Amino acid sequence: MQTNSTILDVSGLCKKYGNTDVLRGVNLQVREGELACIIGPSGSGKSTMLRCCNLLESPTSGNIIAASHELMNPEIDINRMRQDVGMVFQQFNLYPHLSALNNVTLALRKVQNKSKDEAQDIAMQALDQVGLKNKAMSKPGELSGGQQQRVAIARAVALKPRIILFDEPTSALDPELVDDVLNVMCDLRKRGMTMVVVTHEMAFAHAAADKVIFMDEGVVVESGTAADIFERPREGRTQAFLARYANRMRQ
Amino acid sequence: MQTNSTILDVSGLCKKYGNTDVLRGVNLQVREGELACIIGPSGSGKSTMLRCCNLLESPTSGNIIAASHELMNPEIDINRMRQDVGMVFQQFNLYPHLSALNNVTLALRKVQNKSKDEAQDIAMQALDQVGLKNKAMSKPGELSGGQQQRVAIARAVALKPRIILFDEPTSALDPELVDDVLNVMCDLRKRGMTMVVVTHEMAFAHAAADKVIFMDEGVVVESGTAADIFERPREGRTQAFLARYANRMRQ
Amino acid sequence: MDAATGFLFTFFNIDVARQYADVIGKGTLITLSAGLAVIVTGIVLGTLLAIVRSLGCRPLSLLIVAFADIMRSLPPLVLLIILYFGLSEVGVPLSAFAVTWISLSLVLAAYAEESVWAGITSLPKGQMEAARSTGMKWWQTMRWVILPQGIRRAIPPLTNRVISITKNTALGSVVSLNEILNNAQGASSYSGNPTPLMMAAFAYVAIFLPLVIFSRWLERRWIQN
Amino acid sequence: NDAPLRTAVDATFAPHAMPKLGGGVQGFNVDLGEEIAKRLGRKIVVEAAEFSGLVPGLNSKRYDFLIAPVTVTPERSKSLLFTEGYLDTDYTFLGSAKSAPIENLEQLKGKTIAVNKGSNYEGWAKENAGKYGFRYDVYGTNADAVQAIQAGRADYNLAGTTVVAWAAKRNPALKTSYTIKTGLVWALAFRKDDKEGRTSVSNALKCMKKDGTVAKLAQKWFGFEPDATNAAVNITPGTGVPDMDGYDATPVTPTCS
Amino acid sequence: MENFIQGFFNLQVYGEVFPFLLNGLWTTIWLSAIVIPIGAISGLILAIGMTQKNSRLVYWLIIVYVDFFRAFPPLVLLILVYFGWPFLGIELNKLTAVVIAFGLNNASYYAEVFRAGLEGVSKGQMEAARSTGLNKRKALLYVVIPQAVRNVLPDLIGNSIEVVKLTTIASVVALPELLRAARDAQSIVYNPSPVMLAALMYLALLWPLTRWLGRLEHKRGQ
Ligand SMILES: Nc1ncnc2c1ncn2[C@@H]1O[C@H](COP(=O)(O)OP(=O)(O)OP(=O)(O)O)[C@@H](O)[C@H]1O
Ligand SMILES: Nc1ncnc2c1ncn2[C@@H]1O[C@H](COP(=O)(O)OP(=O)(O)OP(=O)(O)O)[C@@H](O)[C@H]1O
Ligand SMILES: NC(=O)CC[C@H](N)C(=O)O
Ligand SMILES: [Mg+2]
Ligand SMILES: [Mg+2]
Repeated sequence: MQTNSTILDVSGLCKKYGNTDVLRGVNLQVREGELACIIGPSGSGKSTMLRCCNLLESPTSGNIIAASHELMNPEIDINRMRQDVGMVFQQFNLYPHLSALNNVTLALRKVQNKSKDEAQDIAMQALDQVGLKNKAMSKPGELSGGQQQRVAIARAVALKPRIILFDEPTSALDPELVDDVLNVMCDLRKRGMTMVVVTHEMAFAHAAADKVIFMDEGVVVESGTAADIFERPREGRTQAFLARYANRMRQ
Repeated sequence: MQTNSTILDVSGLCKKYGNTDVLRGVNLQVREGELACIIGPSGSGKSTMLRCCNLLESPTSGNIIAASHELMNPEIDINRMRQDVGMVFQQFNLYPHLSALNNVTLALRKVQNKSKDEAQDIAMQALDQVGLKNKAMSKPGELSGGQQQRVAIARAVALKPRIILFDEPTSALDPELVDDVLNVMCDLRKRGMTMVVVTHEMAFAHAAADKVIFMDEGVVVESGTAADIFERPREGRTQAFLARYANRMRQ
Repeated sequence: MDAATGFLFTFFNIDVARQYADVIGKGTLITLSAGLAVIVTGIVLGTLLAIVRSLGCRPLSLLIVAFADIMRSLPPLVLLIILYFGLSEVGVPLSAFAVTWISLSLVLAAYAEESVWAGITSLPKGQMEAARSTGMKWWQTMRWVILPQGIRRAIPPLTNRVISITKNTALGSVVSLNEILNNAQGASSYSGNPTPLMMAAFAYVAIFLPLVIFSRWLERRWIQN
Repeated sequence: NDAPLRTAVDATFAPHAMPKLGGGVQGFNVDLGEEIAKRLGRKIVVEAAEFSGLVPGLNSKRYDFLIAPVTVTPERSKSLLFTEGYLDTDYTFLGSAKSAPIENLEQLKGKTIAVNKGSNYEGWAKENAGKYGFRYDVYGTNADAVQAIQAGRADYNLAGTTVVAWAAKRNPALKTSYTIKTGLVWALAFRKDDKEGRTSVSNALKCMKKDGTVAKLAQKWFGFEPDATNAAVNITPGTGVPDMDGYDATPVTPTCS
Repeated sequence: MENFIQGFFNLQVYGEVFPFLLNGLWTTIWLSAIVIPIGAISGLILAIGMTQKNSRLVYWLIIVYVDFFRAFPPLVLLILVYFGWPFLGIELNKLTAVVIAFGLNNASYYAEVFRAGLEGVSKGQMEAARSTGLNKRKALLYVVIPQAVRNVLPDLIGNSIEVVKLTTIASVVALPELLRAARDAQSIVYNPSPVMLAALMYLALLWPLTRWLGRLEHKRGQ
């Protein structure tokens, strides 16, 4: 895998809200096919960083190249770029007025201008991948949280993006439902999808990530393989964070 | 304590909703100063029984004497009786538009026709008893669940009832907040208040109750001291219920 | 006369304005008092009806629902005309002011009843039970516990209605109520100049804009709480 | 000029102008308007509106002139231009058939009078209310003012004699009462600056008087033959209503085809 | 009483004027069918301008617009548009004048309704839609607006009922809607029964809607 090319390249990324620096020079690379997990304390800027990567937030300065799009180029076609950079949210954000199927087909039809039949075929495939073919006609309100999040993943996957960003995809779920979603993500990875996942599920990061990135106070403090970060963290802050986490788990 | 007189005497209490028999001849006595806990599976009629004791539900037949009021006497002055028989609810049911203090003073002023000053003195005492003197001016929305329930207890206590009925007072609380409320209840008991508590907190019932009543399918199956019921249950149903409970705790 | 002077001469004619200022002023007072009377009566009556409805007596409730439905389905102008001519045919010739006041109050009452009733029914049952369990009587509970919360919930949906119904005092002009519009129309046809209508427009904005702004403030305050 | 003449009536002023149940308006003034238009070789559109909206409508050029029966008064002459009168108009009281008719204005004391908003009857009521001690209410339409009597809200309606007679004839519960001789006439109203329009219509009107058309219309709608002094027959030497503002005394000889 | 029945429930008069009033009812219906969509769509546009806070200036302009027209009686507005605009060189026929006055007035009310609806749609919905590449217009159209409409459906219906009732004021410019027809008929027969008959027609038209609305509101309250 080392030979794969870099698909997400963030360098010197800064973001201010008014006078507060939320991101203060973030650098990170993700290679094609990698599952990268971003961990770090609350408020460290993980979500902000991730949202900058598909321009849901606009960076104050720095550079981002995502799936070959230069995000800081003022002439970028944002909607074109977002076809290649998918996103899955903590709160699922499914469209409550549409069936699972139509949640997935909407962008296929209205952005990619696919025919109804073609869009439905693609959508059914994507729903099948997340194990929810049989719920295609259900409205989000009729699905469990875990099922909703899987539909949200299918919605992102169906557009055939080159990379998908996940912002705490399991934090809003009841504990019993977390595994279903993580399994789907592992599955995706096996099929070669590049993913960047902000998460508090350390066990998942440890077991599944190719790369783990630890952020604190708006910068990347340390990054490396899962084994590097979880078993031999070099930085004091990383060690402290992981210790606190382990402690909490034990209680 | 054996010598104290009976303050709540329920005999042959039946309650139907339409064609379903919810209570099918309930008998139980509570003596002055006792803390009686009622336990039993969901749907066994515990709440219904309790609510009959201050006529929030009207019994179909049977007899109830509570704090010397004959509840089945058609000429009973219900509002007079309710002064003597207080109630605390699972959902607290505080008045959200009034401060904690006014939640407590309302009945003092409007039912007992006390002057504003007198009502406030009594209410402050009651709030002090539950450890919330400093929250007197807060609205319920600004209080935690445990604090709200303690205000609700103060509201009942302030009217100086001869007995207070509690319907699962801690079931709606986050685990960390349960103890505060149970402590307040233990405290009340030390001051000699008679209390009947429907609860699923077996540890509390075991430790604090003078008398434990096990109900199932609309009848009292067995009652006795906490030690009797928890350590030497005689009836099969009681044993089964407690076994299931112990089991669940272990998980 | 070029267009601009023509416009000024026609719509903002100082002489005409001066001549009819006091007529418009009197009309403004009538509009104000009718509006206030409608707001107070309508809301009080609507609240009372909601209370009666929560007694749970079926025939009474049905009557109230029928009342509310009819009042909400009839255009106020139609109601006004029918009450104005109808009441006097049955021997109760109320003044134009009284008829305007009553009919708009009835309409507002219908809406207020629905809103307050919705506010009351949206309260958890436990509120009534808790209050009753402290020995308060039904009406005491209603007065001190249920209504204060029910009305609070009724206010945001009601503000728009209060404004639009109160503005309907202008319809009183049809039944000879000497409110702003009636006086202005009379004056403008009498003088052959629409300046009085413009004065009326200003008077209406002066009366109702504060009401609109107040309602916005009220809504925001209520939502925050 | 192909554009139709645009004009309006208050269609609650039977028999001068009133709605047809099938739609549209009819009446003395409608016929009058159509006849004038025919003589000017134009089409005419007669719109129905509230009386109090007519003068504003005229001023805003929505209407070319008012075919509604506008009574010429000194106040109105200051802001409008009138043709000569086409009918005399006196004011008559309309009352309930059950009550005794009044014989003089002093009997109005303590009574309530209903009048049409913006009309000269409102003007009369306003001026005389104090003097004779009556109250008056103004209504958007004359029909409402008449309804007010039937509903017992007013004792009398004050309106033009022809109108009152019509109402009393159509409705047995009503009857005509005292008539105030005014010496006033009904005429067509133009904008103050529209001298040209007034001249041409005045000319047509003179011709219609001359050949008896106006008198025939009066016969048709009111059922009486106007005498020679009535404005329906009597041709004014100049243009407009004598002794009123805007009267152009230059003698005219009508040119009729 | 006899008088009252003769005056308001005169069956003979009812029969005589029924077809005439039916015409008026029809006018009321198609007039509503024109002014309701116009008001609703302009209201929606205003509401979008208010909630998608791109520019504070636009936001405040809309607020001023909405509050002004909520404060301004529609009857007075109609009279001004009908009789006043010709002086500005804009001459309108009755229908256009009514449609414009109603549009100005209704848009402000619909705007308030839609604003509440749009504010009730979580920000995440827009973000999710944008993140799949939908542009802002499409995201509003396919994702946000349908939910906003759903959120406030009862208010939309309620407001539309108000608009139908408001069409009665078109009678002052003699647009022959139902009330105008009834009043004309009244002036022919010298009897107020036609107005009563019109009231019954309004009830027949609007009562089912009011009932339905009551149901919807009740459901929402739960
Ligand atoms: N719109 C905003 N305006 C101002 N400050 C913001 C805004 N969004 C985020 N912040 C601030 O930026 C900082 C980083 O927020 P961010 O959501 O990126 O953290 P995070 O690492 O995702 O935390 P968590 O684990 O709690 O989700 C926080 O201090 C937050 O308060
Ligand atoms: N208003 C009602 N109408 C019909 N049935 C009712 C009503 N209230 C309670 N019941 C039924 O009566 C039975 C006893 O209910 P009750 O609430 O007293 O049980 P409980 O022992 O308090 O249960 P839990 O522990 O779940 O609170 C239940 O089967 C319930 O469904
Ligand atoms: N309604 C009418 O058309 C009456 C007009 C009345 N003759 C006037 O000139 O004031
Ligand atoms: Mg975050
Ligand atoms: Mg229970």
